[in-house]
Amino acid sequence: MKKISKEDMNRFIQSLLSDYTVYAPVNIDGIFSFKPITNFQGIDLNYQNSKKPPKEIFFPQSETMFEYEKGKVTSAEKVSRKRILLGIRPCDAKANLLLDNVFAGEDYQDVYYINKRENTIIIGLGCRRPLSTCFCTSFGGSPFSRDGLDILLIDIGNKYIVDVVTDKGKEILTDKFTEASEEEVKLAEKIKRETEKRIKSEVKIEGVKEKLDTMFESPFWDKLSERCLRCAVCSYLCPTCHCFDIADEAKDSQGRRIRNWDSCMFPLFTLQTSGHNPRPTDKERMRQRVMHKFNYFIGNYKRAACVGCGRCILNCPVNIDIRKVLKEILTS
Amino acid sequence: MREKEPKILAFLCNWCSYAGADLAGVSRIQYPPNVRVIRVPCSSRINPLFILKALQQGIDGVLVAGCHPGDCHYISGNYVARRKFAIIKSLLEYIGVEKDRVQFAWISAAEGARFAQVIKKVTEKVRRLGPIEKLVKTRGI
Amino acid sequence: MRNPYLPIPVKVKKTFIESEDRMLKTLDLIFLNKENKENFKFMPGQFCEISLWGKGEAPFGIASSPLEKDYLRFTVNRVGIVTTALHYLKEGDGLGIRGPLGNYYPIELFKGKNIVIIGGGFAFTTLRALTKYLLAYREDFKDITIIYGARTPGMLLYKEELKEWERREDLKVCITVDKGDKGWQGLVGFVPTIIERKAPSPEDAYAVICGPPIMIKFTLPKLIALGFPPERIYTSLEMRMKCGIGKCGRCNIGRFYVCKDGPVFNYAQLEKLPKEY
Amino acid sequence: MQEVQRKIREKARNLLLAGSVDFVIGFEEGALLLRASPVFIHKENDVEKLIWDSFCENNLAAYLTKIGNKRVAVVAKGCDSRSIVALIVEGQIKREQIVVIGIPCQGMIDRRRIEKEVEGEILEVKEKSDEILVKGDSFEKVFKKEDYLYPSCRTCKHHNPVISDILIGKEVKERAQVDEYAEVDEYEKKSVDERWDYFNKEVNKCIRCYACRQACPMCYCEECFVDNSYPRWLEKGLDSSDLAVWHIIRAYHQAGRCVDCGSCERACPMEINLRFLTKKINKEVKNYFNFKTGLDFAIPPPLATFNVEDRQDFIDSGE
Repeated sequence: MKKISKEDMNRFIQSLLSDYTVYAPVNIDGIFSFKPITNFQGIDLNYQNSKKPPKEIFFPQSETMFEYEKGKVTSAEKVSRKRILLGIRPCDAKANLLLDNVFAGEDYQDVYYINKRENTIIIGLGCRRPLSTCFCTSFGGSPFSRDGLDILLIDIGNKYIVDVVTDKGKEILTDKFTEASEEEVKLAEKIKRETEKRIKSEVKIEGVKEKLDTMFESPFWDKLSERCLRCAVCSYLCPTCHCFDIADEAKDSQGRRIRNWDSCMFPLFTLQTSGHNPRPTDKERMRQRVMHKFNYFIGNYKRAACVGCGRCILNCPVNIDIRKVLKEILTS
Repeated sequence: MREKEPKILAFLCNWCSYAGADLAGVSRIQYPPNVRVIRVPCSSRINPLFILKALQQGIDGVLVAGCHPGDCHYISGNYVARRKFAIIKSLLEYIGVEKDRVQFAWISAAEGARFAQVIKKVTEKVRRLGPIEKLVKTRGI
Repeated sequence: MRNPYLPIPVKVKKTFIESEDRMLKTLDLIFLNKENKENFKFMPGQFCEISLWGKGEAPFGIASSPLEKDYLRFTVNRVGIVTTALHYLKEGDGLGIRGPLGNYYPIELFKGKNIVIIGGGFAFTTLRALTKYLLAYREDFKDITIIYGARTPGMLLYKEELKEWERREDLKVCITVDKGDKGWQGLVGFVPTIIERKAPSPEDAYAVICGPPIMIKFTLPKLIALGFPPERIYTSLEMRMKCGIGKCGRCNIGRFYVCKDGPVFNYAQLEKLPKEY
Repeated sequence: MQEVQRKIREKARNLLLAGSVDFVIGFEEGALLLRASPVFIHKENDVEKLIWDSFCENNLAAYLTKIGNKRVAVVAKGCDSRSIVALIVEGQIKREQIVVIGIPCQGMIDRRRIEKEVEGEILEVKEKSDEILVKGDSFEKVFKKEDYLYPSCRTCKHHNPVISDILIGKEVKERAQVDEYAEVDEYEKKSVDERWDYFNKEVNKCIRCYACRQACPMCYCEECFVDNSYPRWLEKGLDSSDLAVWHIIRAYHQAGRCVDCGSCERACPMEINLRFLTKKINKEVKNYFNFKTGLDFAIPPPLATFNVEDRQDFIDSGE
């Protein structure tokens, strides 16, 4: 374990800016999001979590795939500058691993995602203030999980304990990172244990998939979808949702092909040109979202597409709580 | 370098304002060549989205013209349109789009000279504002 | 790493209107460069995303067989933005394709069996590819029966070819229309009725069925009644698609993505899937 | 409040037992503190779920355009009741389908403001008659309700339902003195570029989740202009020009419809100041057409009608 003082950390971040594009939490009118910074002073690490999940660093909400002119592709999007994603929470880092299954799985490789993923070093910041809506531990995570990180920082007051997880992480260390003392490591361990205990929310996931297997035609979905407004807050703020739309924007012979986030909660998502819609009402769309996360995804990748970050609970305009939904599924 | 000429888009109602433009033409009345005309059946055909779409594409000023109140070919089209225009005009000003980017006029079929005058006035006002920056699509499309 | 989102450049070799209502148009496309042509290996049942600059992409089943080396054939129903734009294309116009995508008809299983091909309306496209393919290796299969229906004689696809096939001795072809016209001497009746009447034997046989949902709905029970087991009835699903490679999520049915795990499924598989298609 | 809650339950039970409605739309305890959640009660046994407190912030009229031909009772605050009137006037629902359980509203609490004014997570909330007590690990704080109402509630002049079939609770005194459009007037004084900068900053927060649209009772279009594919008015990305047009037209479409309930703003996850646009629309509708939404069944929507004498000082008429 290494350590670095907060002051040195700031200097370190500043020094990274010459070689890397650094994405870090930025506070805009009280809403945190990961943005490229130009100065370490723009960073605000005193945050709960970002509103929009950092998946957008690898899978932007709106991304040009390529441009074309007169019927020829002129340029395909590619990141050449190395990136650092600083300060992401372990839950979101875990979500990236889930997205890897989809975008960097065995069959088709999503070059845009992979390109950004490969060029990014992820420095996570352990979560010392989990909320009552956090349930990462239910999905095999923890506020200090190292999964999906290159470096994990643990805030122990005036300095960070630095847990280097991968070689990629090791490469960027400077001599400002010194060996942590035994007491400091112990303190970090203590903080870890205590924080983990503060996660009170527990969601039982065992058996949910099997139960869902039997529930496709259940009236449960009618009931669940009644209050849903069919907006896309839950899907857009979810760190694991990954559906998208592809569209062309063009004028005369010049244009580009763009992909934008899309949501299964929108009626248009599955509407066919003929007018037929396989998921015509709120019920089917709500079912699709839950099924995809807690049944289909498990069927394909052995894991639920949820990391327990709690964003959907906190931001749903009508206060639908996925924890409650999962509980009701098991008991219905 | 010569200053870029402003581009004006004019939506003209078929029955009055377009005929007014026609009259200006056959009467050989000169007016600035900055204006491009789209003929619409009635000023009430104008959806505010048309206006915004034009500005998005980099049109520097939009003029909507229809029959004088009481003269509408469809009896009351321009009265209904007038209400829509009042709202969208105030809203655009409110959010900080320059007042003269979007202008409205009543021009009858007999007002060839006035048509030319209005176009002159509109063009001058828009020229003073300079090229549009707000609302324009950032990547030109 | 190959970018699966980049279209391969192609151009229009030939176009022709298929149907009397002029809504169905066939496009024969050729590759602009040799390497793409050589690498493009597909089987009947697969599809492509046809990509039109400025308009977008839409999925279409490949209507030509892999043995027709000179062109890739697609038949397009004019319904939306992309299909309308496709209808306006002329000889020599450039466009792009992505593919081949999806799975294909299980030809290996078909070997040595009787094959019943059932098509309705303009869904005959990949069935044409299949038929051409089976005919090329005719001796590998036993009896081949084609039952194909359209609304009117003028709405039938690939009319010349159908006539050719009707003349063949090694192929049983039943063409039917919902409503005949003056010159029509063939069958009249809906596809399910014709199936009942012709009663193709389920013995050692596979059925492949493509058509509008309503036709499939009524045909399927007839096949089952004749004794075809669900796992020997194959079909090709249609869903809204964008990426074509199992990422964008919209053709998701159960844990499958129609674009990647389909579009070809048999009815035993479909019975296990949510009815969301 | 307890009394109001008790009566809501009682009335809901009676309506369901009598079979006069198919279901009741009201509020239940939220999954989060400082929140209530809309709930659909189909069986009389479930009426105990219904609650009433200062967090019933959603406009339940938003659900009424989805009920088909069902008969529905709905718990309605002043703003909700005005939306109901507007929906009826616009022919979206039928009066006889709806049983309005009207509740004079004291205003709803701005949860976000309270959350921002404490250090750490709120773990306990107690509502008293005019105070809210919140507790966390290391704090305990009392908020005076009156000072922490939603902005829309602070300028509301229709706390009492304008229609109700069943009225529960005592009428509250309306804020006759408050100037509804003071903020708009203030904003108008800024320079044109200042106004643009602010508008631009706000709309650029948008993530196009359309929660604002979905939460609004008056956004009932079968297909929203933003979803049209032919013509495709707007691209689907985050270009700030598209975001601006989306918000301009969304607000414009609210002309004569918006009751300033603030639902859009509360639904917005990015906390965009959406009311600053609709408020302006409301002001102009009042200015130009002397119309206020949802107060009278007899007056047609202002953009569906006209008056020969309408103001036209912004039009060059050659005079």
